[in-house]
Amino acid sequence: MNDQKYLTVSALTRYIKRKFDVDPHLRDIYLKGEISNFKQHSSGHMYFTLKDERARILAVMFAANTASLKFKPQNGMNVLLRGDITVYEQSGQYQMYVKQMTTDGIGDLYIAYEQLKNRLEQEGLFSPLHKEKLPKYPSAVGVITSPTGAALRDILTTLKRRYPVAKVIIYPALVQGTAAAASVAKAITAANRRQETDVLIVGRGGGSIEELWAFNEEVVARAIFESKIPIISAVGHETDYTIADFAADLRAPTPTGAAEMAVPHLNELMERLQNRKNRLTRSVREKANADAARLARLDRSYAFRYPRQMYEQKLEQLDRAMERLKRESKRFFINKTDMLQRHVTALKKQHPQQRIADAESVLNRQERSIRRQMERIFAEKAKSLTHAISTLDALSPLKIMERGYSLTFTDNDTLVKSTEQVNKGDIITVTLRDGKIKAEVKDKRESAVNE
Amino acid sequence: MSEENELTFEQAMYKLEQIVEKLEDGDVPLEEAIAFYKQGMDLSRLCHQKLKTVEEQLTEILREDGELESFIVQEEE
Amino acid sequence: MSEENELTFEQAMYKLEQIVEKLEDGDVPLEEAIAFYKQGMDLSRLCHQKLKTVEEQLTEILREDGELESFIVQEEE
Amino acid sequence: MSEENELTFEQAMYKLEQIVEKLEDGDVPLEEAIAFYKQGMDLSRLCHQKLKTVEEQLTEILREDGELESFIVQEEE
Amino acid sequence: MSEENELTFEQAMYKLEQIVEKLEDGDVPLEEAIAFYKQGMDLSRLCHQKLKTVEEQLTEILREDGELESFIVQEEE
Amino acid sequence: MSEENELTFEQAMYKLEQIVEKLEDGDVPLEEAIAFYKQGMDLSRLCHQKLKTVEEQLTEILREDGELESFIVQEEE
Amino acid sequence: MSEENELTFEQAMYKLEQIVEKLEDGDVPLEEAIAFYKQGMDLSRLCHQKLKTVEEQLTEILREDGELESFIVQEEE
Repeated sequence: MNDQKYLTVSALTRYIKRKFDVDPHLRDIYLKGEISNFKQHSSGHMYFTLKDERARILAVMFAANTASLKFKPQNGMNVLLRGDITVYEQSGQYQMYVKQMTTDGIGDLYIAYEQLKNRLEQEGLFSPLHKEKLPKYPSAVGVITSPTGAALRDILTTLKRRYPVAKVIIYPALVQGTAAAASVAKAITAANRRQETDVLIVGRGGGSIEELWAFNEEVVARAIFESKIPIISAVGHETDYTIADFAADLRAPTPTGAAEMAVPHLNELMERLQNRKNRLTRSVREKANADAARLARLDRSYAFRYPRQMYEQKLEQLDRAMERLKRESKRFFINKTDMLQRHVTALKKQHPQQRIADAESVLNRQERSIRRQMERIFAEKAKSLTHAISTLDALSPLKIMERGYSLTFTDNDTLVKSTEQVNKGDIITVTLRDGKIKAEVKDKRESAVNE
Repeated sequence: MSEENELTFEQAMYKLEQIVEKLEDGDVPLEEAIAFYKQGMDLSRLCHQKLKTVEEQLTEILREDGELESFIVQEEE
Repeated sequence: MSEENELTFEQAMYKLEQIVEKLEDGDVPLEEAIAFYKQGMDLSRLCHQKLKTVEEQLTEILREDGELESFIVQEEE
Repeated sequence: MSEENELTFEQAMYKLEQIVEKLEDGDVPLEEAIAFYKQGMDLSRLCHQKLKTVEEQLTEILREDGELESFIVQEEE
Repeated sequence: MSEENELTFEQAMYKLEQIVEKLEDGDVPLEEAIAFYKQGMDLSRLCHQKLKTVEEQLTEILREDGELESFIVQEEE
Repeated sequence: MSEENELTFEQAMYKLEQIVEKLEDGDVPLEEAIAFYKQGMDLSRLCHQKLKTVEEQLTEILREDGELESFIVQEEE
Repeated sequence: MSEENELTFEQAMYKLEQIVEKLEDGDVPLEEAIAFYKQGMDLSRLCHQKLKTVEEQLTEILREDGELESFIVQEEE
């Protein structure tokens, strides 16, 4: 017991889930049974139990798949399911994941219906590309149905009520029984051949699926598809879709509905006409008003309201230019005057008066200087001369005469120092202190002293 | 107007609708707009006439021999 | 003016708008400006005339439609 | 002046402004300056004449337009 | 002086400036200095005369412009 | 004297200064001294004359400048 | 005497001073002394004359300079 390995619940559940998942017999299986415990979640997912007398299985159908359902599943409803079996791990329950669900009970007919529908759909008979547009205002409406059925009465009543202007042509056809399909197809072909109508209503009143079956047959679908005249199908009641419905250009839920679709209501048309008329008038009026407003806007535009602006601004521009011209001319003139004034002031600073004064004072100084020097020189010279003269004078040999001596000179100015220098009769000059005496030598004697 | 008289109701309505659309688009010059308007009003009158001048609805049924014969609706009892 | 008479309302309006724009831009030479202005006034007058004509036509059409109008009203009551 | 008479208002203004600029720059010889000034005054007079002419033309147009004016007012009421 | 009469204002101003510069340099002999000064004064007088002439012309032009002046004032009222 | 007349004021002044310097040396012979003196006095007279001439020119300039002076004063008021 | 006239003042003074020196020695015989003296007197007369001449020149120069002198004095006042 101790060595025994215990699995976790998760591991076991995952193991079991894998077993389910790899089993091809549990993939894409078809299952039938009765619905119980049906719940539809707000998300659109459906949860229910499928059961028969002896067993039950949980089933889930996700919203992505429920969209294609043509019916609303209910408890007790027998259904045919298609899907996979797998394990929901959290609860450890196996359950069916349903991909498709159809009601059970029609059996072979239903399968035939489905098969034909798929085939024709793939062939393109139901393609929107081939749908023809219904005429808006048909002048003649064709009705293919039983002339005795309630459907025809409903259709005719409605057409009369809505659109009496259209003509109605009934193409009688069998709508029930084995010959019905061929009869309906023949009527469609006939209507197309006769080309009397703009639109066809093909249908009958409601009934069981077997009663409506003619409209699930290929021949009818092809006749509808081939028809050049647009066809409105009106088979049975609202919930029943036949192959003819798919092939028709438009499907009506009831014959009355088909008649309503085929023709407009006269009153509506009248209203429509009135509406168009109103729109016509309104749009023209709006156009005219808009144009008038546009014109008024232009009339009110600044350019038109204030045309003087055209030249007033220019006038202002001119005035400004003139003001500037005057100002600039004046400024120009003042600038030139200022410049001249500046030069003149600078020139005046260079006035030579000071230079002249300076030069004059230098000149005067020089002049005084030269005069002083000259006077000095003259004085010095004169002084030295005076000195020389007075010295000479002091040393004069003639000073002796001051004391009464005299000097005797011959007539040739030779100083007589000896008697021998003169002879009797010679004229001699005697120089005295205060003058000269001219004398004649009368005699001469030799001085004994000298002897 | 004589030409338009020969128009079917549908053609007239179609023309009328086109005129309405054109005018509502607003790109129509003023003088053309008034011409369109006039034409639209004529078409409108024409359509009106066509709708109003109907008597009893004509209902026929195709016989086996290919002939049409008048069909009287049997009242439901 | 004879030339402008041949203009459609829209052409006249377009010309008028261009003149207004030019004048409001202010780049128009003085001598041209007055010519533009005059032309603008002529165009404006032309447009007014055209609008008036259209207005009259509209009234006329509506008047003609009056009888039909009253008839429809009776119908719908 | 005969040459300048052929100038447009804008050309005359342009010339005038150029003269002002030259004077502002101050590079004009004194003797030329007076010629520039005189020319500027002539241009100014020319411009004034042109403006006056335009004003007169406008007054004339406005006078002629009187009727239309009153017409528009009626329209808008 | 006859030669200088032919000078433009700017040439005279230039000469005057150069004389001032030379004198400011200080190396000019006395007699030349006085001659320069005299020439400077002559140039200055010439410039003044020219300025005065220009001023008179300006005044004359302004006087001639008187009417125009008053015209502008009226406009702006 | 004719030669000295061609001297500039500055040259004459320079010569005069040199003579004064020579005389100041003291050993100048009498006759040379008187000759220098005479020359110096001549130069001095020349300089004086030159100054006088300059002085007169200046006076003339000032007189001529009188009008100008007053003109400028008016300008600056 | 003619030879001595060619002497300068200074040369004459020099000669005169030499004669004085000789006479001061005292050893000169009277006759020579008288001759020296006589020569000295001549030289002295010569010098005197020269001084007088110079003095006259000075006076003359001053006289010539008189006007100028007075002009300068006036200037300096």
